[in-house]
Amino acid sequence: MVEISFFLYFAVLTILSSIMTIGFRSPIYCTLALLSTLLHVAGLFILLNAEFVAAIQMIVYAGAVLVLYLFVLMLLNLKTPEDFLHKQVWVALFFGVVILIEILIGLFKAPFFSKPPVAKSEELAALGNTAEIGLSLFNKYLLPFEIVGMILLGAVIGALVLAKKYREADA
Amino acid sequence: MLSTLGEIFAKDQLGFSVLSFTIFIPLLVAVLLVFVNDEKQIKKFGLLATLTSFLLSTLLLIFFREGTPDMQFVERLDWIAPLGITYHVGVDGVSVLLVVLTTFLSVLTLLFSWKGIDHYFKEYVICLLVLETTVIGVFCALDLFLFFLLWEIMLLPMYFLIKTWGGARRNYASLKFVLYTLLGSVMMLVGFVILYLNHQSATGIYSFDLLDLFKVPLTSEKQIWVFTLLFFGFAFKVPMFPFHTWLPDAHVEAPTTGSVLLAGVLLKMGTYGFVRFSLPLLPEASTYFVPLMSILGVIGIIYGALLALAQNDIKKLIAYSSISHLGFVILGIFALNSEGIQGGIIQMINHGISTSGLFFIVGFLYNRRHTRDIKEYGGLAKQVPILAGFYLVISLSSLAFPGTNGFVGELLILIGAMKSNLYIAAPAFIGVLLAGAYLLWLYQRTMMGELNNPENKKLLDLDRIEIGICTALVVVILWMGIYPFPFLRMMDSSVTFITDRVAATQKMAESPKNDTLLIQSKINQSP
Amino acid sequence: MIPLSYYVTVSTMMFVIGLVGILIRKNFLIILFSIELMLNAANINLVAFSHHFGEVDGQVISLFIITVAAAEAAVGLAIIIVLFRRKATTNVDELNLMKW
Amino acid sequence: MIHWVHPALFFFIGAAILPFLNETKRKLVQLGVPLLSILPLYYASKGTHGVLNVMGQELIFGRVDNLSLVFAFIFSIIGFIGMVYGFHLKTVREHIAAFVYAGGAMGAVFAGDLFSLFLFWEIMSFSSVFIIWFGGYSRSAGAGFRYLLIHTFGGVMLLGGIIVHVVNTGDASFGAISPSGWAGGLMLFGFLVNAGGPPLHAWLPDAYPEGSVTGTIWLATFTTKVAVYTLVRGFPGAEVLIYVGLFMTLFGLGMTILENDIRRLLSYHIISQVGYMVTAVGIGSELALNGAVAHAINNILFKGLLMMGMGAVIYMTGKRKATELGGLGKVMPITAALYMIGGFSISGVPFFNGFISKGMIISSAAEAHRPITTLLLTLAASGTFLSTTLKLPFNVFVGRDKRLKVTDPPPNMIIGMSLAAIFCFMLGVQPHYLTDYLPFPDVEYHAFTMSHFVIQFQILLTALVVFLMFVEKLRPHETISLDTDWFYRKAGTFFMKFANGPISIWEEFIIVVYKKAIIAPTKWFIVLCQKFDTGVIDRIVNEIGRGVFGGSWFSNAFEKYVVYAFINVIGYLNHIAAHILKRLQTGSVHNYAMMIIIGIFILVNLYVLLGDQLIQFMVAVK
Amino acid sequence: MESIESIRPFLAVLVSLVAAGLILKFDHHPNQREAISIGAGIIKFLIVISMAPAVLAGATFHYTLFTFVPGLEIAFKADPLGLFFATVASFLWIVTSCYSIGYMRTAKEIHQTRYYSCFAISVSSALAIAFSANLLTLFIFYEILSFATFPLVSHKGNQTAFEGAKKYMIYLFGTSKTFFLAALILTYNVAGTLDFAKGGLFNGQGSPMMLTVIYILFIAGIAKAGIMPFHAWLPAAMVAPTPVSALLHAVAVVKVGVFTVLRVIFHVFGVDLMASLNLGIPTAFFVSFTIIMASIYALTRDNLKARLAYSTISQLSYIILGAALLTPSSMTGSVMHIANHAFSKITLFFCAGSIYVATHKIKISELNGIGRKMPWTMTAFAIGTLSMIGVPPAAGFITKWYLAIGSIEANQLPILFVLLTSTVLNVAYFVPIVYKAFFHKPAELAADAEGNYGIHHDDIKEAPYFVVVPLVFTAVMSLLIGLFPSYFMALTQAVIQ
Repeated sequence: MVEISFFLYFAVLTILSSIMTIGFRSPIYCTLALLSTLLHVAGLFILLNAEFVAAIQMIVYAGAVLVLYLFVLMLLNLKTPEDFLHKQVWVALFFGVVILIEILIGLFKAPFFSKPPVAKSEELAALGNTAEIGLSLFNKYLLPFEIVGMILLGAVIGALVLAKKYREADA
Repeated sequence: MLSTLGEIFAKDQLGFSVLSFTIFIPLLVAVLLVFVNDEKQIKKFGLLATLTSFLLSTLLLIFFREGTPDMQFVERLDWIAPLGITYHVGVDGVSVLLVVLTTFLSVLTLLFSWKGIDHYFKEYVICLLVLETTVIGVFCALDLFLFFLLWEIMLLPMYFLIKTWGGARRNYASLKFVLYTLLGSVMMLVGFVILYLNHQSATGIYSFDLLDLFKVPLTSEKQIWVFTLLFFGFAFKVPMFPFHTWLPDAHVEAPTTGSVLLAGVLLKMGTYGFVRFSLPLLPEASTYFVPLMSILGVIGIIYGALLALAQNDIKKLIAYSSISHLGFVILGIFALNSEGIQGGIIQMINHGISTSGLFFIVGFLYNRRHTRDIKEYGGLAKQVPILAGFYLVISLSSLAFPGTNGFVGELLILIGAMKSNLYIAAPAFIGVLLAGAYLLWLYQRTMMGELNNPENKKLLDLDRIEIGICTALVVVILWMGIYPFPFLRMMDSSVTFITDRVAATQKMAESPKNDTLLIQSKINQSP
Repeated sequence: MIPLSYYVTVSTMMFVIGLVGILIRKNFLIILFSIELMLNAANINLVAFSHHFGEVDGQVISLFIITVAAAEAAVGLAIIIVLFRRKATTNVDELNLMKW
Repeated sequence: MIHWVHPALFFFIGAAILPFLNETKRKLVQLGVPLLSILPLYYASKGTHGVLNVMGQELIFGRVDNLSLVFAFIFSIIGFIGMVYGFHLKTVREHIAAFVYAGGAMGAVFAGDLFSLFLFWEIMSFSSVFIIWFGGYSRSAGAGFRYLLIHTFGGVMLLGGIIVHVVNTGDASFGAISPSGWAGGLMLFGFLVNAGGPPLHAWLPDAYPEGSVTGTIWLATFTTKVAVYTLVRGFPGAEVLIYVGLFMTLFGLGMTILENDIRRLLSYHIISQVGYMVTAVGIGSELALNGAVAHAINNILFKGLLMMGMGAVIYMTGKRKATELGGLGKVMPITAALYMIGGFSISGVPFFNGFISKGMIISSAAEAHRPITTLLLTLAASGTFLSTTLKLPFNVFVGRDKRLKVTDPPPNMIIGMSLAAIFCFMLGVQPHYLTDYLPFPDVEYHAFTMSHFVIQFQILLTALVVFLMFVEKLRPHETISLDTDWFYRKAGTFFMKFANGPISIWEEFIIVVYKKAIIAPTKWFIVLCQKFDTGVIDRIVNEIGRGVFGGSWFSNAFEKYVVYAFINVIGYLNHIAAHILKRLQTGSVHNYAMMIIIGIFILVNLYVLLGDQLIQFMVAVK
Repeated sequence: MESIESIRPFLAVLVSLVAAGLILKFDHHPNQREAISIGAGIIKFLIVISMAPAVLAGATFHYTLFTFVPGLEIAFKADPLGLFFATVASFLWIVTSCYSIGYMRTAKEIHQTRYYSCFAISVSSALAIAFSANLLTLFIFYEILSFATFPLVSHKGNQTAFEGAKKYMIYLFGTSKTFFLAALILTYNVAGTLDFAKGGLFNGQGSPMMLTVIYILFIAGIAKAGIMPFHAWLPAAMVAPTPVSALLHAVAVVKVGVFTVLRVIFHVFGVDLMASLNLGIPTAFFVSFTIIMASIYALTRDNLKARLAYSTISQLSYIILGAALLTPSSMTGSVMHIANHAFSKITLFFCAGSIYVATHKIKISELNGIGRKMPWTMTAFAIGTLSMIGVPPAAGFITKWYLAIGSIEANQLPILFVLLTSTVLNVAYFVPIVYKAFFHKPAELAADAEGNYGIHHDDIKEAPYFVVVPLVFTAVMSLLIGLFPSYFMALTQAVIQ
């Protein structure tokens, strides 16, 4: 019951803060709402015995990425526009709702829906084990791991190149 | 390809493909002429081509084997093999004379064209040569597809002849001519295709070959359908009443050579079609349609003759007389006995000779006076005695005067028709009578009496070439009129073959256990 | 035990919100946020299934996603900065160079 | 000795040589031929001579017996007399015709079969007509033509009868023929026409007066007498002839009393006299036949005499009507005297030949017990006396003197008349010269009986008394005596009208029929055909052509408004779509994203909805 | 019956054809031209007559030229009937040639070469018809004859001549092309042959109805025989120069007509068939009508040649009448009349021509007194007249005699009366000419329609010798035939047997 209460709390707030993320006019607020979302998602991860992921979520997302966003936001010094919503908002909302409903209908029909987890409890207990993740990461997913590393490197370099301020003559 | 060419050379009874040469030499020369521009050269080449063709065709006469209904000088070559279309040519007693007639008249028309054509001379000669090729081809073709193809191609040069060198209403006339013939030939094609498919369903082989088609029987109902379809094709061409109205227009507007070839050979294609295809391929239907065809023939005879009497334009008069004469041919052919058919074929030749002759005469007059109105003439015999003399002989031939070729044909036709059906044939005699009336009346109005019109007093008599043309015609007229037996002997066995085929089905129809009972009962019901 | 479907439902809703967010907002940053939302929705799914099947793979992949998201954020922000430098706006609608 | 030379030959030869001779020789021949022709008659032996085989037929030219001989003799004699009478004439042709005529008569008399009879019969007809034409009067030609027509008619009737007879009996010999049936009937008719029998007798008074003065002698002699001969030969005792003969006798007589033209009067008289003979033939007894022959011979003589007398009058005066004549007795006494001899002869005054022959006929009638016939014949005799012997000479020779400056005719005429008169008288007093040669010489007839004398005188006196009583009444009048010739003249006129009218119309009709009934309708029909051809057939064709072009308009419109419209609409839609798409190409990422999403949405939905079919389709395609 | 293969019949035909060619060649040499004409006539006659002994002995000459169409030949045969006609025609050609010389030269006619050549062709055709061995040959030459005579009829070249010639053509071609040809074809279809044969060529084939139709078609088709109502061409054709009228319309053309009819009756149908079909007597009555009507109409014609023409129409029907009566005598008369009428009528036409040449008079009413100026001509005319009337011993009598006998043999008394009536009518229309010529006073000269005065009566002279001699000769011949008919009679007997 506690578990479900926590779940409800995290789930509801995740959704709400998600809506706020896209709903606030000011980008700052949006950023903060996003932060909220990420944190609550981390809460969900914990409920799912994924402590390591939750930790990473908080550290990387909330700590690093979001700060980066905030920095940029600050840097840019954006004004809050009057019409922050796009013209196609109603179309998008309509399709959003339709798609949501469709997906949900699909989910309800799905075979795994409302079935108990197939995993045993000891396996579940082992899920949060970082060592397990590490083993898996460096054995089974070594190559993706390296690739991700390369991606990060590329992203860093790319960001640098992009963000570098060229002189007028170079541009 | 080379091997098949070799086949052609081997097949012929003469040792070389005389028919193909006859057919294609004019065409080749026509192609060659495209590159020649000197008028004299054109004349020389054209004459050479037609003469060569004519001489080759006389070889046909010389080496023709009498006493057999088989096709002779046969050349056969696969053409579009998957569809069973072949290049298959050959002549028998029915067609050999028509081939020679065509080549003969071509020579004469070319000679006639020596003068009087003032524009596009080269194109004119090319048209003539192409026309010759197609017409000879039509008479030789033993493949239905080839026949149809040449039949259609023939329209082109004729169309241009009328359209380019024709008279005042040439547009109307040429269009009418082409539309009429096309309409008919479309139906004819359908008929051919039915035959073709029937052959396929019976034997599993696609073939347009006439000789193959002979071997495949056709049910009575199909025969009637096919006959009807072919009928339109041929009847429009003949032309039979009431499909004749293109003829006077085309004749009147066509240049002389066009008229000559139109009357001389093109019209024969229709009647030839009846003899070649309708009768042997569709004997039951032919029997079934005899009353209708005979009556149409008789109507054509009388109607054409009456209309000829009414005309003031010489060419139109002769055009209508053609309708009358071809009515005789139809009457003879559909007597379905050997006299009638022989007479019909002879009459085709006769009409080719005599009506062409008349058109030549009109052409001579037209070249001199540039009018064809009868009222403009009169008393010419005093001024142009040679022309008048030839004109007289040709007129006599046309009105079937004994001793000229016309008589032989008409006699045989009437014998055959009377033998076949007395009451239908009887009115044809009125046509015989009227033929005399309109031709002699025409002669009287143009040649006899007082030379009143001062313009006519300047007329020149025939020159050497014109005399040559007329002499050639008159020689043929008299030869065929006095001693027609060799010609008749040539076609005898072919005609017997046809009549036998028809008679065989008639006998079958008489025997009760047959699906032709239906036809028989229909015949009985028909009035 | 909370059924898998609950997580999936949450993830779906979050995904759709992210989707809608992309479509309705003009601000480039918010669009990036929406993408983050969608990535997170995916993460939730992955982790939920990982939990459901008792396998650790889902978590590993979610880690990758987080990493990639970071990289994406970095590049995206770089682009935003460049853009802003050029156009002095983050409004996506003004980036209509693809219009023909 | 030659048994037989046909006397006609002399005449024919004479006729043939006559034109080539000069006048003297010609006259010699003229007189010589008749005389010569008597010779063979003398030497002729009775029997059949001159048989000729032509075309398988036996032609008998010389059947010599009493009957033929006696006629031949008299023909020769009168021929001679006639030649003498006409001696003065310079014309040749008339004599040629006369000779041929006489030869024909001779031939007919000797003809032993019907063919040769017919042959000479026709020769007579065709030669005699020339004599009439030579008369030279204005009416001669027409009269001769009518004469010829009637004779041809009679001739063909005869021919018809002969043919029927020959075919029926197979026998062509000329003997007694039954008068009943077609053969006899036709032949009898043919003979009677020549004899001047009613109703076709009118040729006689029509033609004879128109002949020349000399020619009339021949005319009066031959035709009728040959007819009598043939009747005697062919139809002795034919009952019908009695009635015909009586009618002729009385009718002729009646007409003589009315007639003004002197020769016409005499012509009627011939009819009357021939009537006697015909009656006699009809009675048919031997005596009667003898009488007929005798009377024929006498008649030739006295009628010739009368004709010569009147001919002399006409010849001299140029007038031929009794009203124009009169008192000629003073200036032409010889003529008058000779005429009177003829007159006495004809009326049967005793001692003239008429007395004998008439007596024979009348007594034969009496012997045959035909009282009415006898009576009528007797009456006729008185009538004859009245008209011919009293009335005519009275009016011509006595009567009112017209003071004509004439004299007697030339001597040759006088001689001719005299010869005839001598014969008349001689035969009157010595009848056996005649009777011995009659066909039945054995028959006894005594003319000179008392009763005969008395009766004859009574008759004559009665006639004389009547004449004296009615002499004024019997003065000649300008009369137009109607006779049956009126009928046939009218009939001729009518016939010509008919020929010119209906027949011509018919002929024109035939010619016109070709124009009107064949050519004209044909022309009309031709025009109709022409109209039909150009107006109907060609028009149909042209209308079809026009219809085709109309159809082309239709298809054009279809093309334009339907096919093109369809394509255009698609084009427009395309255009619109393109427009929309263009509008969609905002360049705005949002929009693109939106579209991508919608597209994915649609695709997914499609996949969900149609997924199975699509999979199947793909499989099938493979 | 013996049959001799000989080219002689064909030669006889050929001679005048060759002559026609030669005449054309000697266009500008009148003397040679006419000499050829006469010479050919003589040769022709000799050829014809050379066949006579054999034919009289019962043989026939055959000559097959070639096969025309299968089953039909162009063949010639000299049998008694043909020889009879051939003799008459070829003999009279000689006479007419002589006459033509006189006539054409005196009358100064145009186109004499054409005239002589067409004449030769016509005679050739007539001979060919006489010697035809089958109907086809006969028909061919029948038509050629019609055509060859056309230039002769229209010789004068004026409107009247053309009108006449047109009528001539319309009638002759019209009937022959429709009826005759039809009859010929029907005959062929029924009998399968066209060869003349004694006793007919039908051999029992054909229904009576069909045969009757064929017969009627024949009679209607042979317009040359001048049977009413197909006679109107004959008077119209009298516009021709007189020698043409004489030979062609007294001998060749019209005789060809009756000859053809005789052929039809004797050798196509045969006497027995005719009798069994009962065709003879109706025909006889039919032509009797023609005889009477034509005679009556002749009475009304003032044009001499027209009167002769109608007389011809009437006389031609005699011939057909005789044949139609089908008795031996009548047939004898019929055949004989071909010769009799030919000689007599040609005399009359010659006389008409002679009068025209001498006086340019064509009307009977103008002939008054002409006999005194032209005694030879008019005497010959009188003799011809006598023969026409049938006065013995002239030739015409033989005919009349046999015909009359025949009519009785056939038990047809009405026919006899027709003959007799016709004789009277003959007299009625011929004799006035004679007596006018001899006995009427010449009329006062009056201007004709064109304002020309004719030749004054006193200036009239006898026609030239070339004209007079032939006509006297034919006149004498017509008498001689009457007296010595043995040659013709023998042939006739051979025909009849």
